[in-house]
Amino acid sequence: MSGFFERIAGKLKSYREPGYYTKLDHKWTMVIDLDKCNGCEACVVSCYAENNLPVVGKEECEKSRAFSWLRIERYVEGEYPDVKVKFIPVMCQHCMKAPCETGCPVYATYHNQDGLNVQVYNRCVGTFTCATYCTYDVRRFNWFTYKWPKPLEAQLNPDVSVREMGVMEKCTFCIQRIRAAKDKAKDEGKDVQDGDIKPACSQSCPTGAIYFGDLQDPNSVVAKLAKSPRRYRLLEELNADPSVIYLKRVMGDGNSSHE
Amino acid sequence: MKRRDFLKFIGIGGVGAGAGFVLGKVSKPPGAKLIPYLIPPEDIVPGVATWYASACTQCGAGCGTLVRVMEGRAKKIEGNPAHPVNRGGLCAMGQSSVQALYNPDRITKPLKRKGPRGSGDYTEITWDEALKTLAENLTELKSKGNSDKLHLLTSPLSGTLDKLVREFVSAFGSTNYSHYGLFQRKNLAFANLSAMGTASVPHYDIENTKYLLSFGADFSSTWVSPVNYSNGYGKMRQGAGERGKLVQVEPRLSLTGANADEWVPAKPGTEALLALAIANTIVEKGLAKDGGAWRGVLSRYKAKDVASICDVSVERIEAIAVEFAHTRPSLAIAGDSVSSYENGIAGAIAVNILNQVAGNIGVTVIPNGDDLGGGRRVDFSKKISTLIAAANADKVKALIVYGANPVFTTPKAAKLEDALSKVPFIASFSSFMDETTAQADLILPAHTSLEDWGDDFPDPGVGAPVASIIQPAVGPVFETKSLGDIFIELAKAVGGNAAGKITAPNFAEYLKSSWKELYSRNREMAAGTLGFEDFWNKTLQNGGWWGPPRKRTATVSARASEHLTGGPARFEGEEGQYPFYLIPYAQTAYMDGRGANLPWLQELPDPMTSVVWGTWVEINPKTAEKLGLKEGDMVNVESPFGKISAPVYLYPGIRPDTVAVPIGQGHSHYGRYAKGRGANPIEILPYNEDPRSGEAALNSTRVRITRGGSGERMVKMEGSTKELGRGIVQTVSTSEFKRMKKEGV
Amino acid sequence: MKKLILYAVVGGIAFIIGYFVNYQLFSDRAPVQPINFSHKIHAGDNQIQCQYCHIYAERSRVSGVPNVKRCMGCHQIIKTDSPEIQKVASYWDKKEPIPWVKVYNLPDHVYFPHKRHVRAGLDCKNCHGDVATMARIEKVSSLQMGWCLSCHSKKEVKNGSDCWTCHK
Amino acid sequence: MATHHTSDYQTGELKSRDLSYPSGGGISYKEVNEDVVRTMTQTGKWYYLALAGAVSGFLAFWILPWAYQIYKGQGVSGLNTPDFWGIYLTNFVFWIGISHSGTLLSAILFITKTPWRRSIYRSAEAMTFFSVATAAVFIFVHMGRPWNFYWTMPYPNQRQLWLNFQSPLMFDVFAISTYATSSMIFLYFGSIPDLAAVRDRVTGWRKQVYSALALGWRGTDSEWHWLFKAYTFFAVFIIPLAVSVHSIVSWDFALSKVPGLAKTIFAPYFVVGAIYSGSAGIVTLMVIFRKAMKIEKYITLNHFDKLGMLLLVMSLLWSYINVVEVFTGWYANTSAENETLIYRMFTTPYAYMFWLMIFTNTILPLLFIFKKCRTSILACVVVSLGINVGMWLERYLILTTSLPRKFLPYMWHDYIPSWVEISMTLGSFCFFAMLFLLFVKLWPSVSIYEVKEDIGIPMRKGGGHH
Amino acid sequence: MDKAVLGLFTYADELLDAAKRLEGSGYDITIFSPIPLGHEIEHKLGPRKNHIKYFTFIGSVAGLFFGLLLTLGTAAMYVLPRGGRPIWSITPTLLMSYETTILIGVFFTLASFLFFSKLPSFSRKIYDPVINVDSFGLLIDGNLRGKYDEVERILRDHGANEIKRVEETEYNS
Repeated sequence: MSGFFERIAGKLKSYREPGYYTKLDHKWTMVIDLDKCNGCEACVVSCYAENNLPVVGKEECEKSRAFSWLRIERYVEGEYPDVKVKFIPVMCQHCMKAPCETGCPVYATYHNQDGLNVQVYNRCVGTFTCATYCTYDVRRFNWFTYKWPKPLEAQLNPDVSVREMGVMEKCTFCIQRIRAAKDKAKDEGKDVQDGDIKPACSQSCPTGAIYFGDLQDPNSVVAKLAKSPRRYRLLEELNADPSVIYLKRVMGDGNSSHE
Repeated sequence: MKRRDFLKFIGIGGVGAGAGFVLGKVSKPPGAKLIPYLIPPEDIVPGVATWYASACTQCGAGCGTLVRVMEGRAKKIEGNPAHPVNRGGLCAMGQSSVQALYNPDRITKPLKRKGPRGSGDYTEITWDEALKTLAENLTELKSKGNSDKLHLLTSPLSGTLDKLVREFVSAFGSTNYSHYGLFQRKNLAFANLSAMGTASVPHYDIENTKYLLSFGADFSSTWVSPVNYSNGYGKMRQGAGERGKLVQVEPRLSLTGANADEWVPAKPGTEALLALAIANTIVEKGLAKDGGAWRGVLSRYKAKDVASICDVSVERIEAIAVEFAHTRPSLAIAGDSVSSYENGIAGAIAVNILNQVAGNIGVTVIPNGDDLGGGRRVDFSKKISTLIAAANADKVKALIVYGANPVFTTPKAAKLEDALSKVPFIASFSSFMDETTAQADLILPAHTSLEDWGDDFPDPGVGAPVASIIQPAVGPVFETKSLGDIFIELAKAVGGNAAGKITAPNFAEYLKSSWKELYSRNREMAAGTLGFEDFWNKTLQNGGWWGPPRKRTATVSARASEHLTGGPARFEGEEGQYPFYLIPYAQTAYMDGRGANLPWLQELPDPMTSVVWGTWVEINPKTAEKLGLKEGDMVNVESPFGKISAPVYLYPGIRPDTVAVPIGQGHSHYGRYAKGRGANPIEILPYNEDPRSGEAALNSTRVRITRGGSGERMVKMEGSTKELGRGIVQTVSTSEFKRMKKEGV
Repeated sequence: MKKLILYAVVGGIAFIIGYFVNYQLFSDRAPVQPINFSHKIHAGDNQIQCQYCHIYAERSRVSGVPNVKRCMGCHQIIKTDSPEIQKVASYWDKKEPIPWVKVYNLPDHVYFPHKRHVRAGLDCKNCHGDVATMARIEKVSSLQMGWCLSCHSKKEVKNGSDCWTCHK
Repeated sequence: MATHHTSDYQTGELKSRDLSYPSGGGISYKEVNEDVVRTMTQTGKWYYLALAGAVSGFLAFWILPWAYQIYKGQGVSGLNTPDFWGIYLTNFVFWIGISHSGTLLSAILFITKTPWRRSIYRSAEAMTFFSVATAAVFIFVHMGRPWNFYWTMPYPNQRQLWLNFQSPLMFDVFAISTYATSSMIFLYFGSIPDLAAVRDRVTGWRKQVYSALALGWRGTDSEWHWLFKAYTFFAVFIIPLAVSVHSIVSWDFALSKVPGLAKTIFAPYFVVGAIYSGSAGIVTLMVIFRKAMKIEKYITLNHFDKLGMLLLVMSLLWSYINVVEVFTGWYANTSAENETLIYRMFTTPYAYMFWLMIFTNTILPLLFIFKKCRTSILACVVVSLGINVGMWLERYLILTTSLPRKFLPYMWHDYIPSWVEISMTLGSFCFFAMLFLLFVKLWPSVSIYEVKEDIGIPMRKGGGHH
Repeated sequence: MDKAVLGLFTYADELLDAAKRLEGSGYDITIFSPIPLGHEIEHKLGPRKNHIKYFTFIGSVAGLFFGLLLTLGTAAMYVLPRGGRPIWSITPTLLMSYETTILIGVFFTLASFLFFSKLPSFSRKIYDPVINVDSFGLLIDGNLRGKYDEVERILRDHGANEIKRVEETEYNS
């Protein structure tokens, strides 16, 4: 009987645990080496293909309603001829302290035991709060019911649902691939190994700038890269604790040939 | 309550409930159907993805792909991690080939022209009829002894398909089979042929380069083999060894230039001189590995003489030269902006000389040998001008087009369309209604590469023999036919020599037997296999066969220097009237325009400008200020040969005396996504074909910019390009990075 | 006036009731199939294992309906004179698949892998009922989220209440 | 039946009291009853025209575009990726703000026993309730899937899934529904004696309706006693509730991290702004109301004088907080705050709106320093309308200059409202007008018994206990 | 059946005097007025109790606990962590309970008001519509047999301008 109460007490105590999970099953993390990224946008198309992102057309693009879950931001410094251009791929950062999650009134977005910031499309009522609270502007909204002219719809990935009108969506770290990898690992009776999972963007990246893995696994590539002195996280000062780690771009100290 | 009232209530309630019941019934979604297979395909488990190894044919790079197929439908195309060309990566264009497969604007059936040529008025016919019509035309040609008046114009095909077409054409009795593409890099091939003896682009080992001096090579987006080079670039930057440096010489900052450590905005047309001046400086300073032979030739290109022509300071030229020579191994590459000048060959040769002087040939420049004999052949005598002249002289009685779209990619000044109108019969095998196909009398739509068999021998390769196999991942979506099958059936129908030579029942068999031949010739292939069938199965599984890297070297022959010119490249148009150099460039997504019909690519923001769904004119903000132009203003870009209009994009990464326009939009046909969108800068180019290589110069005119013109608004995805000190893309300096590395943190 | 309103109210309420009665209770639990296939005969009397026909259940998300060839595999010999079998044969002759009506129809946003459930040792009966007694297949479980969850929590499935375990 | 009695209010005690009514004519108890019932029973042509206009405006400008939006998707609005809220939430906050004065002022003035409350509070409370209703509809309008709105309500369900009570929107749902319920109860229970009075004067179906609504009120001392006690509690509850509601509405924005929205001062800013705009709303409404209903003798210049003072005070308070908001943003001197401020204050078209807002909300109300202005109907209309426009702009600026300028400049994108949104904004005014027009016809819109209280208790000997 | 007596007054002070007089004589009286006479009545007839406050208090406390139970209980029913915060976070819980405190408090106040004032009541009761206009009424009810004259006299003495013997007056006729 006392065991029962202890269990209850333990459970109640866990409800006061910040973030609830004392230990995540995995902590999926993406490491993006900005020194490797050359901004070619292969990842963007890959994301479109994998996640059934609709093409919205020029007018909608003009209203900033393009669907790319992953975008390459480009910043330009200086004037001709000393122009410095910098690229950064930005997708959902899967913040551990995500502002969007607290905003949603209906739990359509929450944090799961894999350390993922999860969006449940069919629960979403479309209050936009998550997107407004998102400090990275990575959430995309289904403004209309998007149609794929026949036979383009044959390409749609059956592992990812085609979202309904009025629903918010965002990068999932290709959760369907995580699920498939876990499924396969379970069949083989082992844990998911490092490198088993590659989100579409990481898979297609020509320069190999995007790494993906479990930060909790000390031997994983991402865990090692996460210790790099070049590491930083986007807008870290906002304390959203993002799961995407960027490695700083190395940039010349001016023109060395002038030295 | 009265009895009558009660009854009334009962009645009303009953009717109401009944109506509700009916509505409930009607409003229910119809029961979904569960359609089983009639006969289950062996390798398909519904709900489980199957992966087919294949190769990408969107551009000539020949990346290996894996096609994800579920329930008989291609879902996604990914790079084949085992393939030596792309090692798992795949560019935006390659991944979009699935949208080419399922494109709603594909030609679904053979078509026969009904209205006048170019009207787009076609009637659908059956394949039998189509093949019969084509065969009749060809037979007639043959019977009249006009076999040689059959012209075949295709995209640069390689491997077995090329062999088959060649066989067919020669058996038919024609010599006029030519490859054509806007970015065929014939100048580069010609330069390499005269310098090193192989008419192809060598393998550039970017991965192991520590100092990469790129003359306008946008290898991150479209140049030659972007995925392979990008892979090498990634490893060069953050690989096992020291971080390599990238210096980009080009008048307009390309995507690759944006990633470079240094940008040298040399004046358009002077890059060859700059390369030679660098080489000369290396030789003069005694840093050359092999300088003796070149001292004489190079002495004409002294840094101090060249500096003002190039608009690059002497100090900078010398600094680059010193660093280039000192950093080992280094590499210089000549990209599109250099080889697209009127003296493009000179530029490419100059870069070859620079590599030779720095001792890079055989180290980072590894000449290709066509080990497997399937590579793309570059025939410098086959020019588009030859075709035009022949057509004008009534020497083209039938023209068959596949893959190439010369109407779109040839300057209006060449008057190709007029010439085509003199060709009595044009057939197209394209699956898309592009501008050239729209001129055809008969259209026999061929499969896309995801539905077809084939093989590919990547050019430039990776310094190792590579042969990729293309296998049908899905069944045909429409009533299209394999291109190989069309030729085989045509050979049978035409009869004669062709029928005798081409005996395979279909292209799949033809391909297999061709590989069998290759297998029997090649010892390496045979190693570790149990006969051909085993090899074949493994090849299908792996997506091809590739051998170990081969070390090759060459020496730049001194004779190559005869192609060098003393001054900068010539631009049409007088400077006073036409103050700006025009740089039309291959955009990441559309390349030469072939990507414009794919919605993903249209909606893909341009990496440098973030513009989508349209054309723009890149102008330096200072220039724009002078002209009184704001971003988004419509301007006319006017050359002596014509005028296009497009909105202005203020681009700090371009010389103030230069404007740039991306190639790829401005289609008059080519499906709903491409048609009537943007402008095509090729239209206003002069037709400057190099008589040696047959490549038309793209960067060869000056233009003037005037406000006005009509066209669609520019839509860009970026809000602001200024980071505003928010530390979004953080950087470390090179020296800081070196310290980090040294400390081993 | 008063009466009219009353009539309208009564009619309206009855309408709503009628609608819900149809929508909720007459939810087509046992739709008529193009062929009067009896699980009772196949799974009951003849004791054919489920996965003999539903071959993908252990391998894939879907269990798979037997293809027409498989039907014909047996029925080229067995009971060829039955009119229902002749219907099957006619589909086979026309080279057309049989348009079965879905009884267990999950919405697109649900990810339900048969594989995981079968491999976890769950009997088909748990969700599909005792098909061996059904002459016409009948839906026995609601397939509502609460139904899934109750089973997941009863069996203490790891992460069984995580939304993305079942949603996609 | 009793004969008709007219109390002589011009004599004795009563005359010395500072009544809110013109001392010239003198009003009898009976006259009050008749005047109020007249507003409900005698309906002119203009009323029907106005109602028809409001109803058709509501249908045409709100319902039709909304139906179109539900059918086509939220995309028909001008919302875009950084600015997901735009005009819809502007309107939501605006109407919630308008709602803030009625009940809150009524409650405060009731507790402080301020006499000039009595003739205006009923319609002010109605204004509260109707603007809360209008605001609530905007919640559904801005939702992507309004047909699933019930998922935001706490109810046991088979999914076992409840609500995220951490969400500021959930606070909103609770606060607004509590507020709407409480202010409705406040309004209704304050009206029961008057409903009874109306009941006694009407016939036919109205009689039945008002009999039901009056709950059988007879005016016994025990009824009065308990009503007064309960009413006091309602009033006490309403005050903190109203403050919490607008604080919570401000937290919808302030609990984000968005520069320009994440401001600690937002809660008092919104509360002050709400009372400010609400009071201005009352002034505007009262001007029309007294004129249209011909009840100038109950709503006098004295009322406008008092309301003018209130507006002046709120204007100064609002301006102070506005300055503080800008100042703290400037003082923070982060790139994000600076860009938002520059965008709001110096970039077209927002600069025009910003400085117009400053003019109407800070400078224009200074006119109310002068009693002449406070007691001039024209000045009242101009200033109060100006304040309402300014307050709408304030909410609009808060959203449309903050959300399009978030942290990543690449995603900056301006917001341009579409015709659907503009139409629905107009429609919301029609909806409000429709509700209010129906209200004045169906409800005693001036409190009969409290006006009588104001007139005074008739005493033979005088010297009533006060 | 007994009849009640309803006296109608013009002036409130006369009514109150009459009420005091009659109450002192042990009659059951009910005062009708068109306006609240709370102060005057209490001044004249002594203070009255306010039971509502207890109900309001109970309601508020119940609302507080309802709010706590709702927020904490439902959060524990389906554990979905969000924003790195605990499942049971204090601040939103308090906010929610603040609102429910008021809501349930208002409901309890409302219920207690209806309970004490015996509203709604739609049965026929003694009433005169003029009361809601400008007359004050004093109803003397209970066992009046044989005392009518005395009551009427007292009323008249205090200035009642009309006196009615009534069984019941329909207010909803």
